[in-house]
Amino acid sequence: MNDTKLELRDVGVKYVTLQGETDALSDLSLAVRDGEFVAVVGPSGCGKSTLLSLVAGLVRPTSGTVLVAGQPVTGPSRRVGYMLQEDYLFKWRDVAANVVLGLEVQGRLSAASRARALGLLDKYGLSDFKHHLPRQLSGGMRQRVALIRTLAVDPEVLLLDEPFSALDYQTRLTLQDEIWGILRRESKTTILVTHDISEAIAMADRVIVLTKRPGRVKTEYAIETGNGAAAAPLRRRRESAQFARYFDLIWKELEAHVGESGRG
Amino acid sequence: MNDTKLELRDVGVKYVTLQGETDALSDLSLAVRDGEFVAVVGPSGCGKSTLLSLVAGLVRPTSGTVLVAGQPVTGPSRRVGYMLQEDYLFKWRDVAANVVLGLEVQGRLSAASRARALGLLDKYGLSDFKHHLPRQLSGGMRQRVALIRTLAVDPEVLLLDEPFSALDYQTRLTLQDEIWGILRRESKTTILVTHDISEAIAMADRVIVLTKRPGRVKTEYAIETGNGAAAAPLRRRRESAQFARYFDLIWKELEAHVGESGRG
Amino acid sequence: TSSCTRRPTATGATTTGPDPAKGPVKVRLSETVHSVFYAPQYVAATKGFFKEFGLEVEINTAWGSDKGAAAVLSGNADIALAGPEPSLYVFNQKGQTRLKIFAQLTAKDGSFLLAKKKVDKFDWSQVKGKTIIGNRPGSMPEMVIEDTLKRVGLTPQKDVTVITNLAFTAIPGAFASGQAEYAGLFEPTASQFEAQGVGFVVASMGIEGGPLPYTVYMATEKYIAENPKVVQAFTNAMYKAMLWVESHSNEEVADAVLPFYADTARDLMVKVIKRYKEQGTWAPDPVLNPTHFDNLQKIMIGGGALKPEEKVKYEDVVITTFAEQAKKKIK
Amino acid sequence: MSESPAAARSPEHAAFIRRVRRGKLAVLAAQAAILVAALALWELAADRHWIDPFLTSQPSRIWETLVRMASQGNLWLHTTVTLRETLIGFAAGLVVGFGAAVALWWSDFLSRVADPYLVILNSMPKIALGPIFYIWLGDRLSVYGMAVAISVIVTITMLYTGFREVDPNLIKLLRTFGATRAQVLRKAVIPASLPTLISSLKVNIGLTLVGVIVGEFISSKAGLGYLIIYGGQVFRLDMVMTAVFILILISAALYLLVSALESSVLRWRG
Amino acid sequence: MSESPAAARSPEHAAFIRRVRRGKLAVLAAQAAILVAALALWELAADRHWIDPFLTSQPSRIWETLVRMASQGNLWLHTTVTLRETLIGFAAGLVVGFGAAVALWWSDFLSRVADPYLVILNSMPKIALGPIFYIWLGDRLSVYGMAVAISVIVTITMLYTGFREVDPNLIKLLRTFGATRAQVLRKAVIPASLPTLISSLKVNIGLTLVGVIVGEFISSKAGLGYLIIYGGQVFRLDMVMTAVFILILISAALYLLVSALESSVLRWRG
Ligand SMILES: Nc1ncnc2c1ncn2[C@@H]1O[C@H](COP(=O)(O)OP(=O)(O)OP(=O)(O)O)[C@@H](O)[C@H]1O
Ligand SMILES: Nc1ncnc2c1ncn2[C@@H]1O[C@H](COP(=O)(O)OP(=O)(O)OP(=O)(O)O)[C@@H](O)[C@H]1O
Ligand SMILES: [Mg+2]
Ligand SMILES: [Mg+2]
Repeated sequence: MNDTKLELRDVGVKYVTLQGETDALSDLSLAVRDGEFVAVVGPSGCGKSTLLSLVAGLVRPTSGTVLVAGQPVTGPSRRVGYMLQEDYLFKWRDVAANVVLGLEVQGRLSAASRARALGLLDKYGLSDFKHHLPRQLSGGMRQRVALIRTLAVDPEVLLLDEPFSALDYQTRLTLQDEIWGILRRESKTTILVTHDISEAIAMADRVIVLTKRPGRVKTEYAIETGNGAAAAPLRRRRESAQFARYFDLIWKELEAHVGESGRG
Repeated sequence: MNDTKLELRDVGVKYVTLQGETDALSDLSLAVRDGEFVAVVGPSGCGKSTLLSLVAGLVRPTSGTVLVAGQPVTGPSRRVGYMLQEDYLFKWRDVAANVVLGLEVQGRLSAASRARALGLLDKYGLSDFKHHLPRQLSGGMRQRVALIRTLAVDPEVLLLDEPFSALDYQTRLTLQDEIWGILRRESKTTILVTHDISEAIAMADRVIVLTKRPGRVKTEYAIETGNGAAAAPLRRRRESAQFARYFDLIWKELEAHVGESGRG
Repeated sequence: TSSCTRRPTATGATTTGPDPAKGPVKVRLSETVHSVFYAPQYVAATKGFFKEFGLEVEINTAWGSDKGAAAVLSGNADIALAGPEPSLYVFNQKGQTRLKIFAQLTAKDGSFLLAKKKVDKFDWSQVKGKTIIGNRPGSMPEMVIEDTLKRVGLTPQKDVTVITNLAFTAIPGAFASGQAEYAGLFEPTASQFEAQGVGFVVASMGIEGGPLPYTVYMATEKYIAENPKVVQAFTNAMYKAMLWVESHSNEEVADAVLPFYADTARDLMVKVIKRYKEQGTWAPDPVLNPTHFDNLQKIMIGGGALKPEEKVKYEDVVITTFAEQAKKKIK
Repeated sequence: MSESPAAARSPEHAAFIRRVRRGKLAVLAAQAAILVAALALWELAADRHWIDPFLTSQPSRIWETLVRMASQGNLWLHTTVTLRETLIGFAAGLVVGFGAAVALWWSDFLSRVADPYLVILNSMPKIALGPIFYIWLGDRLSVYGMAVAISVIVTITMLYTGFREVDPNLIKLLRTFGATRAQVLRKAVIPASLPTLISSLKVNIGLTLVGVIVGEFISSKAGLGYLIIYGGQVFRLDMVMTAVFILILISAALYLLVSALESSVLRWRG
Repeated sequence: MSESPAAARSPEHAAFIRRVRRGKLAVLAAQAAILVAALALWELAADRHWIDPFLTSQPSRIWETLVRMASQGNLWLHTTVTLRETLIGFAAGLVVGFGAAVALWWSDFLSRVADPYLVILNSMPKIALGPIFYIWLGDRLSVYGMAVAISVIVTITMLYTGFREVDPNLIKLLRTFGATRAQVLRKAVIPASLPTLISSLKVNIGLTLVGVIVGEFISSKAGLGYLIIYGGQVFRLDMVMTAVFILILISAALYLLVSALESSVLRWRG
């Protein structure tokens, strides 16, 4: 496949601390096609965030190789955008200044790139809030600003680490729909990490289930929605028969690990 | 109905602060039968927590009456147990000491009452953790300890304010099932406040939808599960056709309020 | 309010108050600094004279003569060893509690003028245009320096710069680190500096300033009225110590004082005692000489610490009965 | 809470606002009463000679002294001297402390090496160094030496702690964009520590003032510390009390100034 | 992180542990080197008279003085005097501060009335009161007066702030069980504020020591402050430095003691 955007080959990550060592991932292999939307689910602590950090170049693999667009990853790269679990907007910058942060850091802030970033704000309904401070926004809006900050540096691959987990139920559903739309329109290759099975089913083209630590790929499901083109998350949820079938399948897959895996 | 355990008659609550006043509830009427499990959903800030505080005697109604077992509520009472949104275990007390906190405060701590409380720990699988400190427990276990602390004073009415919202998705599903079982066995009258529609459908006998602020009852749904006796939450979720129908109905009911009602 | 009444002061034979003859009486004594300058006082302690007269004296150091007097005024000490000037300030400001001086210990200024460089023959005209480190304004050593300068025809701050902004304890350091050509220093610092070549004694302020009631014992009127026997016993003990110092060799005096100066070398101590003794630092007896008292006020007026119209009558701040009695009784 | 301004909008609200106002008035009244009662009692006790006004001074005398010294102009002199020394010492302590904190943040090795030294310097009573500073720094600089010594370790420790407590996710975020260490410092660490910086100012302005006063005790030609020592020397308790009174005013004013700065920054930053 | 002990379990882990150990050794070595170099330089500079040992003292002289004074026994005396005063002052400040903080928490009215007074007292340099305390409290009590004055306001403010920052939900929880105000204080507020209490101890032990030293500067029979002042008066820098050295030891020891208490409490409490 020469349209593989992103590939992990037999990747292993071992964290060492004074107390001991943790095998976070081992022998994980995964390929993501250009423009594909992949969701990764798996038990708590199985190495999902580590997987994203590998692709983002923040963590080096102990063994194996990570390739983005055919190039080995050696550090943070402009090709990859990483959206963390919470928005982490800089509260002393207004929305516009937050959005251009990445450009600033990469020394690419010009009139043109700024206009492009602010254009994204307009495009996704935030133009009225350009000069607001983050605390003046709702959780959903903040998350959208964080996404635009990531998109502003125009990465080819987008990594989302539980982007909705800090939001309440209803906002979450709405935002899933919206962000799904944004990513589709900007045609990004995306990996979404989540704990929420229904979110994975609703958003992704393919759901990858990881084993418990050390994480490797256990099963994967290509999500077939009713019609040919992928349906938007909320629509998928309503097509309840199919949705429930996937839910049930993945649920059983994970059930073994549930019990006392609380994260509180 | 002479098996009405709990009744609110034309209750209004107005909060006054220097900045202004907030009508949290107005003309709300609601009756809950002995042993019934009622879930309350509604948009953010519509007065759900205020409703529980009224019943718990922490807030006085500005107008109307609140009756528990036919008696007007004048302050915190032993009949009513209130479980807050997070567990709020006292971190300097071990599990056993946390569980008898209510008895201690009410001056009812005796060998017998202590034995009863510790018995509840045994019964719900926490006996091995008696001498653990809260931080040594998982989120799900902590929430169960909090429930047992509430049950230890043997209230007739139980108020649960988003008890699962701080837990991750899988733990939440499991715990819903467990706690539902506990409450059914102890046959408590329960009001559950939640943002999660599926949680409400999965657990309650009746779902009450409130309007946006000032909150009053908008609609209610008696949840009919497949078989005669109420089914456990996880089972209900799997009976996807019925579940999805309720979900859809309530979702539409609330949708008007969604949009930017983020709580982040 | 009772302390305001001016009793015709006790004759020393009053029968009131605690009697040291009947058992030890505790006396809280506050000294201005801890200095060999007050040698007889330490002799009285180490040679057991206080005990002999039935006193149990507890010495506390309050760093500064104002603090010693304040301790007595506020009732936190019974007797203060300090310069006489607070009693004058207090009298002039008409405080309700008056301080009375009942004995004198030193009759001369105890400081010495040190020069940074060794000079063969010192003459006060040499300080013209130079800087001297003095003491805080309003303090005795400062007033003596200024008085001396004026007497030799130099105007302070015009012909000579006098630094007066240093805490007492900061003066040696300031001089040693070279901030002035001259400084007024007490013993044992003066001798120590000489020994180490840091500075050289060129003049004795004790000789320059002439006889003065430089350090005296004072107490409140009230305390004196209520504890005449104690005050008498104290004066007796001190007089005995003063006689002892006079009649013993420098080495013997040094040995008697050393327990209070555990960290000072014996030979240095002997040298210091010798120097103080030679210039007649310690009063021959505890009676405060009225002429010397006049000299004091003259210097204070000259130094601006006292306005001419504020001149105090001898009897207003001094009571001599105890000292005279001691002089009669103690041999 | 989305409701706005203050005009009462219902009888309940009007009653509530009345109650709050009455509460505030009661508090103000009690505060004033305490002040007046204390002053009156002091004045009376001194007048009646229950206490010795010579030792305790007296409000009316303090006032007289204040007016006299103010009209002679030397009160102003002493106040400005102390104030100037405080502000210079404050600025110096801040600059040094900030620089050191940045260095510690920058080099983990340095910060680990410095740690026990900082603990010791932090815990020791810097005041004890007064006499030594004087010898080392001389009469002009020793005041500043004292002021900086007393405040700088606190500044370093507070700022460095603040720097380290910056949410590591903000730093991680910058790193995902490939930020350098200097960029992390400039774009995340320093701005995120602004509140810490200001609360360190709040602590420091007070400490600096202490250092200046102690410095003036040891060596000075002018300043409120000088006035206190000199007043004691010539037994003018009125003068001492007047100086203490001015000092209280200055310290409260400086503190409130920094507090106002703090709350305005916090309001802006949320 | 659920993995346990320290024995290396893989080549990577062994390498990591070696690296960490080497890092620790490097830090220790650097710390020791700094200390030794500073002392050696000081000694050498004094020997060669690059600096005047008379003004700066010298490590070997300080050591001699230390040994001599220790053998004469008076070093021990001065140290214990200061230590005893510090501990008594500390305990007194703590008791008074705790009581006041409870009172403020109990009565909202009281706390609102007291607020501006506390701000002023907190910001003013208590040191300036030294001479006045001496007059009011006398030579024995003024040391304690100074020690308490300098530490008590901080204790009150820290504890009261801590009390108020106790999660209101813990209090709400107790109220659902019908708890009284005293129960809320005893069962939630005080235990929840234990960490605050201990961090206030950490600040206070240092402040108390400062107060004691300043008190001894003003009036004393013995103690390290006495030694410093007396040493300055007779210009025995060795003595001053020895006293300062002991003082550093004491303050570091007291601080580490409280820190150890703190970390053990925090470990237990999580
Ligand atoms: N920097 C690190 N040092 C040591 N161990 C780490 C580090 N980061 C992660 N780990 C450990 O590696 C394992 C995998 O962590 P990771 O964060 O990738 O899991 P996750 O699947 O994202 O978990 P979660 O579902 O809780 O977000 C965990 O056991 C974690 O404790
Ligand atoms: N003590 C109070 N003082 C003033 N206003 C209050 C107070 N408590 C609640 N309110 C306001 O009353 C309204 C209802 O609050 P309540 O907490 O009952 O809502 P809720 O439905 O529980 O909200 P959420 O879904 O966010 O938990 C809100 O607008 C809230 O801001
Ligand atoms: Mg993760
Ligand atoms: Mg709520």
